[in-house]
Amino acid sequence: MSTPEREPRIVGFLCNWCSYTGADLAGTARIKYPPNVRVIRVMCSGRVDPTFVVKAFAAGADGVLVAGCHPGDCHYIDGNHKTFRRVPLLSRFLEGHGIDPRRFRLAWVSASEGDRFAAVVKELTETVRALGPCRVGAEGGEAAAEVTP
Amino acid sequence: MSSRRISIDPITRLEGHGNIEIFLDESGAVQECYFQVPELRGFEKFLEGMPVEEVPRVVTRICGVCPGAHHMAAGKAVDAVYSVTPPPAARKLRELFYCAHFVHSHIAHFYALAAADFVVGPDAEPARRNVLGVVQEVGKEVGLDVLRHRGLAQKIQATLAGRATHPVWTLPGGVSKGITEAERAEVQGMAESCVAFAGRSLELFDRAVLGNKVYLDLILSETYELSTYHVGTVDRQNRLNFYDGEHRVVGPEGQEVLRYQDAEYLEHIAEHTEPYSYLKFPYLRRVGWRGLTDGPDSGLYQASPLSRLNVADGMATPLAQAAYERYVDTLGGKPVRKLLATHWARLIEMLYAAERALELSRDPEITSPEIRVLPTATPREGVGVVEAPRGILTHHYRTDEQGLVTMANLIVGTTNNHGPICIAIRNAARRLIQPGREPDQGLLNMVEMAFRLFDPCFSCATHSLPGSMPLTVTLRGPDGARLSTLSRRGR
Amino acid sequence: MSRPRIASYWASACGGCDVALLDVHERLLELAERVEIVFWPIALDAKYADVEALPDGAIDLTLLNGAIQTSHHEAMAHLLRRKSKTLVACGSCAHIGGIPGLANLFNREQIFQAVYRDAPSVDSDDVVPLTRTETPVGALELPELHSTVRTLSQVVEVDYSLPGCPPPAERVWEALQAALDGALPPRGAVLGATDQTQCEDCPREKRELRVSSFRRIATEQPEPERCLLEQGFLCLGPATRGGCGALCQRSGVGCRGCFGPPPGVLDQGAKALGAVASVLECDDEARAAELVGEIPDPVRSFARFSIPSSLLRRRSLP
Amino acid sequence: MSESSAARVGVYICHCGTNIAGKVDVEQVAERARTMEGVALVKDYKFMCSDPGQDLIGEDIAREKLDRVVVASCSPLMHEPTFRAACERAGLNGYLMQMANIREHCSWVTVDKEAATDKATALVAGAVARSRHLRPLQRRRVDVNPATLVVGGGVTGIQTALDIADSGRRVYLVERDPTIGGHMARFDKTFPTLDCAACILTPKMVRVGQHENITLWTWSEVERVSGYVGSFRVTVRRRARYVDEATCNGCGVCQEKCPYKAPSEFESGLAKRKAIYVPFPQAVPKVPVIDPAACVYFKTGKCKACQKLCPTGAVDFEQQDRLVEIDVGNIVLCTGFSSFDAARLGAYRYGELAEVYTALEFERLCNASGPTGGEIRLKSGEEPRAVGIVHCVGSRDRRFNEHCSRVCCMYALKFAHLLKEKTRAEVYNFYIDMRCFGKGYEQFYGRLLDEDVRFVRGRAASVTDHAMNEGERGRLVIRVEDTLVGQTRRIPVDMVILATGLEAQRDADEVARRFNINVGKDGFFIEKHPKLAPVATATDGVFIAGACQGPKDIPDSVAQASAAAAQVLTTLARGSIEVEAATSVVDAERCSGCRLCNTLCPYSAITFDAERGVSAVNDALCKGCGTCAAACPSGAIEARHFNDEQMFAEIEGVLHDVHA
Repeated sequence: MSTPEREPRIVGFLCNWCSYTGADLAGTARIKYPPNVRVIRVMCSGRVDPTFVVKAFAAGADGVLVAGCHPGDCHYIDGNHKTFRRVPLLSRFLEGHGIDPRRFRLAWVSASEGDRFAAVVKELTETVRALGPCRVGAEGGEAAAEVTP
Repeated sequence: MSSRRISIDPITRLEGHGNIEIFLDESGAVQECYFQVPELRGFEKFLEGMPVEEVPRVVTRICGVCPGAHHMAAGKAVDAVYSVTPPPAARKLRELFYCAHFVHSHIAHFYALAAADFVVGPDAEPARRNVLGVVQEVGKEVGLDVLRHRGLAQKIQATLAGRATHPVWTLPGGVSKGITEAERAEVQGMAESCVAFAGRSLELFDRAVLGNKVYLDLILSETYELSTYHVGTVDRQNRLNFYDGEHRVVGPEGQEVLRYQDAEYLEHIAEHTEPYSYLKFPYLRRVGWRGLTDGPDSGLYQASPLSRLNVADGMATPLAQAAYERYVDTLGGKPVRKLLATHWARLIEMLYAAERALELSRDPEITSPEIRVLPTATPREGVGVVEAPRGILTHHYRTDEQGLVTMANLIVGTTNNHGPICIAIRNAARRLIQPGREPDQGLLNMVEMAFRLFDPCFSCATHSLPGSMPLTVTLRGPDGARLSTLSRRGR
Repeated sequence: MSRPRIASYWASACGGCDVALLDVHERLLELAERVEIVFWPIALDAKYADVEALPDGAIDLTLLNGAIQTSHHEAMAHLLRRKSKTLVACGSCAHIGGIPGLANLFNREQIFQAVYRDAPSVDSDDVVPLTRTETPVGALELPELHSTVRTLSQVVEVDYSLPGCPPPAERVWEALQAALDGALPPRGAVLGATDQTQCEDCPREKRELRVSSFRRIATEQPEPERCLLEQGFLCLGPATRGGCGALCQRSGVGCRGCFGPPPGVLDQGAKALGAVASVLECDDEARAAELVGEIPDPVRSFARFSIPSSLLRRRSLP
Repeated sequence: MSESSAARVGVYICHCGTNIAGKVDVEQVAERARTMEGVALVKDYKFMCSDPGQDLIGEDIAREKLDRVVVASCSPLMHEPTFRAACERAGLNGYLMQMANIREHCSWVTVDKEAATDKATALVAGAVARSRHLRPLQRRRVDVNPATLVVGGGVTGIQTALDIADSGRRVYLVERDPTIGGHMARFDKTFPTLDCAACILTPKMVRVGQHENITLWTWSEVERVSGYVGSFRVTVRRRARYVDEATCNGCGVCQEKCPYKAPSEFESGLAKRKAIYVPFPQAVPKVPVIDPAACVYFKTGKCKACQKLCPTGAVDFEQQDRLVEIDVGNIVLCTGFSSFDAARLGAYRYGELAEVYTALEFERLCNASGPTGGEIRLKSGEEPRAVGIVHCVGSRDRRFNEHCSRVCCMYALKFAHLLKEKTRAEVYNFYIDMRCFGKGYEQFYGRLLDEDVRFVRGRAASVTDHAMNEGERGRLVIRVEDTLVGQTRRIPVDMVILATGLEAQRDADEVARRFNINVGKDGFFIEKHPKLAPVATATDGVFIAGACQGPKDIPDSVAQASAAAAQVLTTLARGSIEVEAATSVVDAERCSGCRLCNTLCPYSAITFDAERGVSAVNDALCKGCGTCAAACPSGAIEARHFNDEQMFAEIEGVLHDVHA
């Protein structure tokens, strides 16, 4: 399923109030950015269970972006504090599974930062493209056939 | 040239977690004999990067039959890594826990495995040659008595450590929990019962084995004889100890050749690898690797109950000492070379373990709340060595200054005996399989007995396999083609 | 009428599960009278061929423990599946991968390097095992080791799981009774465990679950009565199925999750780390990163027993 | 999952005219969608949000027995309510409708057409997969706190506050200056009617000060905002004024007696005010404030003249900032604009040449209550013979602001008129285009032409005092390219007035973030919809009015003020509003009472039931952020409408690779 030449696929978990709105603003402002990110809306970045990120990689994502309100601006007071507590540990967890931590990015994007959202996506896409396709699970060991259920 | 081919069950190997390959020449005489262990799990590797305090609770999974042994060796190694000495109460609790482990481990081996050969008989039909067969033979009461005491010994462990199988109890500088006076009293009661039971077991051995000319001859026959070095652990008075002490090596003639402390094992023990087995061959570095041969010039050594009794000058408890003296006399002095005597030695160890457990359970200090000294030193490197039921057990770890493992090395009970097992099997095969004689089940069982008397636990040995080891014996013709394959259960 | 036929077998395991079966102690004889044990290599002398000879579905209940690490294990799993009416994945290894699953963080070559080359006790001959070795008298073969360990259900269809490392003897006994009395729950159920987590059975006092910093039991001693996680000692109890009665917590140390994830949790490790990090008492982004940095070895701390059954299944190697 | 197996999904792909179809091959997306699991039918349509578009969905739900609907169009923040309503009209629960945002997140931001089509397909796949796991939910209504916060006390804030307060509801009006009135209070006359700004504004200011339903907090700023439409909690910093508002009677003695002076902000620095001061006579509240920077007591610890002489003992040097918390249901931002800093534009030499003025300075210069009492005189005291008014200073200029400030042309005409009225000066307007779009504005322009004001078409290049001939000596010269005659001219004048443009407030970004709304690149707040929702924002319950949304003249600002007030009053009239039904719930069967979630909830909506040993979520308090569900280690908490199953399905969906 993963061929080297295929376009990197990035899953973006965006909080409804800041980052999703910011991404909308990038649209209304017609700011162009790479098409590689597929946005999934959550009400708060605090909803992003590390399982979602792991699931995304397991399902074939080459990169994952979690974006939320700037600390202090959370629509739910401090939901994003839970996010920034989880993310660094999750990064190390992923690294322990052989997933380059540069593939996983946390960004604060406010509702007014459409251009910032575009910039983040551009940057992450380039990073992920440079790292190449992310091989996990079955693809991770050399004995791929062994682990396909 | 032509040689008879016996039909082969192509998948029988599936059942065999260890196999013996016997090659015959044209005449039908044994030409060569190999013993293979076909699995490996690689604890040495996957302990790397782990916080060293977690290791004692992980290495128990090397073997679910003797988790206690690995837990103790690892616990001692981790103490050493943090250069910390557990307080007396913790040290005594650990040894008490460990003696209980010896009691149930030796019960399991003697009754579930050895007794099948001696009580039921080496050439009885396989269907009966098992623990249930033994029960039929000795009666259900004895059977229940056996199972009950195996249970009691485990209950002692559970009372001390919280759990018997896969304990999580040892921590750097001590143990995670102590015991109350009530628990101590309960443990004492159970230990008393175990002492009595061990006595009964020796009586059974007297009646069923020593009292039986056939079996006694079998024990004394040259078929099961081996002349190697022996390694075991002794206390300051050179009496047997399981939990700690100095490690003493005696030569084929019984003379002491060297002693070493835990941390010095690398100076004396080396391991050789053969491409046909996942299991390594330890040998005495000083003497060197001479291949699979015994005698004073070969570095191969045994580490078994037999070895321990050859290495020790005596037992630290009265009843065991008495049994020990009788054992030495009966077998014509030390060193004992009659391999089948290992079963007897094992029962004497069981008695010692029970007595020692009782001794410790009476010590009021074991209820002290002072069960741990918190480490303060920077973690570095440590070796922990104990006597496992199947031989001396060495755990060696190195860590970074955060206490994360950078290197782990394990030389476990059965592995020590790998070389001697191969030789014993080969010798037995050569003696028993003669030209023109059809190898049958009983005969192959006799071959297997040579291997089984070591109570090989390839779960430990390969760090990959369960304690029991179904065995496959394959006979091969001169062209290497398989003539026949006969499978045997393990312990 | 004939007695129900049962079997027990291990794959890549330590034997602890079989020992757990022995640990029913005296009741073992009772069992031996009530059922026909057709296959139990640890204690009885029945051969593979005997199992082969049985008609499909002839075994009423098979307890298979151990993870799947070699082609032998795999073939055995398929055989016993075929021969068994009911197949139970017994113990952590068969259920979620267990300790053998830690091998999924490495591969065969790395393991060989450590065992046969880097181990300080090996001599300088630089020999590693080969799947085929020519000797003067003939060739010897060894099975190949798989680089990726799998759970039983990743290889064959499993009817029930019986978690734990090992499963407590009592739970094994209860499962056997249920099977013999035809009182098993619907297929797919987890036997010998609760639907709640360890905390349900943990006697330790919980006040307010907040973690101000992480502590290592290597150099510190927890208060005996209080929730370990609250004290900053890692405990997977909250993310682990109950059933053992919180044995490790009672023994004074944190749970490491051998009973596997509670129902509905897809990835025990990810869930556990998310939970633990969430309650960090820290509202400064940089500080939070420092604090979680205090947890050594996240993968083996949060997914010690469950790597093969996790979403990622193994470490991907470059 | 039963939901998923049962699902019959209808997929509707919107062209949005060419907004989507111009970049995304909608037919191909439709084609691909047909192959997706559970999809019963796929349609594409020009405008799904149009009535026929919505009817399309309704009819299919009935005819095709659809139980899930996916609309691939614009952002859900725009039309989710629209399509939910459409479904509900057809008897399908609105929460069984899922949108795929293929406009804002796809067609508008992607260059390559094929890539955009693939991305749109993936987004639709995600939406379809998710939709199959959606479950119906019932919306809840929550009471709206009847109080409203109005931020900014310019004419817009004043109008908003009065409109709402007059309806009998409580208003908190927060203004950062010492008085309300804003820019308008500093104007002289207002175009095109030429009625005096003060005369029409001050009565309103006074009403605000006296209104029983208005709590007026000047010299104050909003520090933080939390919560939700209907129940915001706002923390206001009431800066230390050093004068107690309750006891001060506004007699002004302190101001008289204060020995120290500083430039007056109100007079644009053309005059001085005291260290303790009321910005202008009609200020509301008429309570002075002490400027610590100018007050000698704060520097040396001596003086205290004001305190000694205050008849009511209102002066309090010990006063500290106070943080006050208020609960409101709605918020209206009327934070206005700031005028362009002419010094940034070197060519006009503002700040160097004494006779170069900004518009606000000139407003004061010709204001009867201003520093010159309304006399338009040069610094020398003479009457100017010629005055140049330079248009578009800082507006329609790529270097500064691209936008047209909309009011400059008109106030420039006003200035020209006042100059003609009060002096004999020649008046030149240097303009690019005259923009007189409002009611009566063009007429006003015509009137000025009759008053023979000179209009020079061209952007003034520079202002200099470098004379090149006698006629220029001692005067200012404006260089300009007269685009009508097509030549560069030098026009000597005595006074230059810079028609400075309107800019967003310097801290607009920060304010927007605090109130969780959007700002554009130019710094002006962004409305929910430029035409259909001009005073609403992306955040329910937060409205914007006046120049904070973009440059406006007074009539437009006031109109928006009333519009915003009306929006607030509609929710207040109803007393409650529908809020998200997507809250979290604990499955007591699976909760083991680890209590991990208890400390996590920002609204303390989770409590521990010690008897049953389980935690429970209080539906009324839960705002549906889902943090607890993410953290629950036993998987016992479900975040409704964002539950694990739905999330996992969407993750797999969006990773759908058309080329795999």
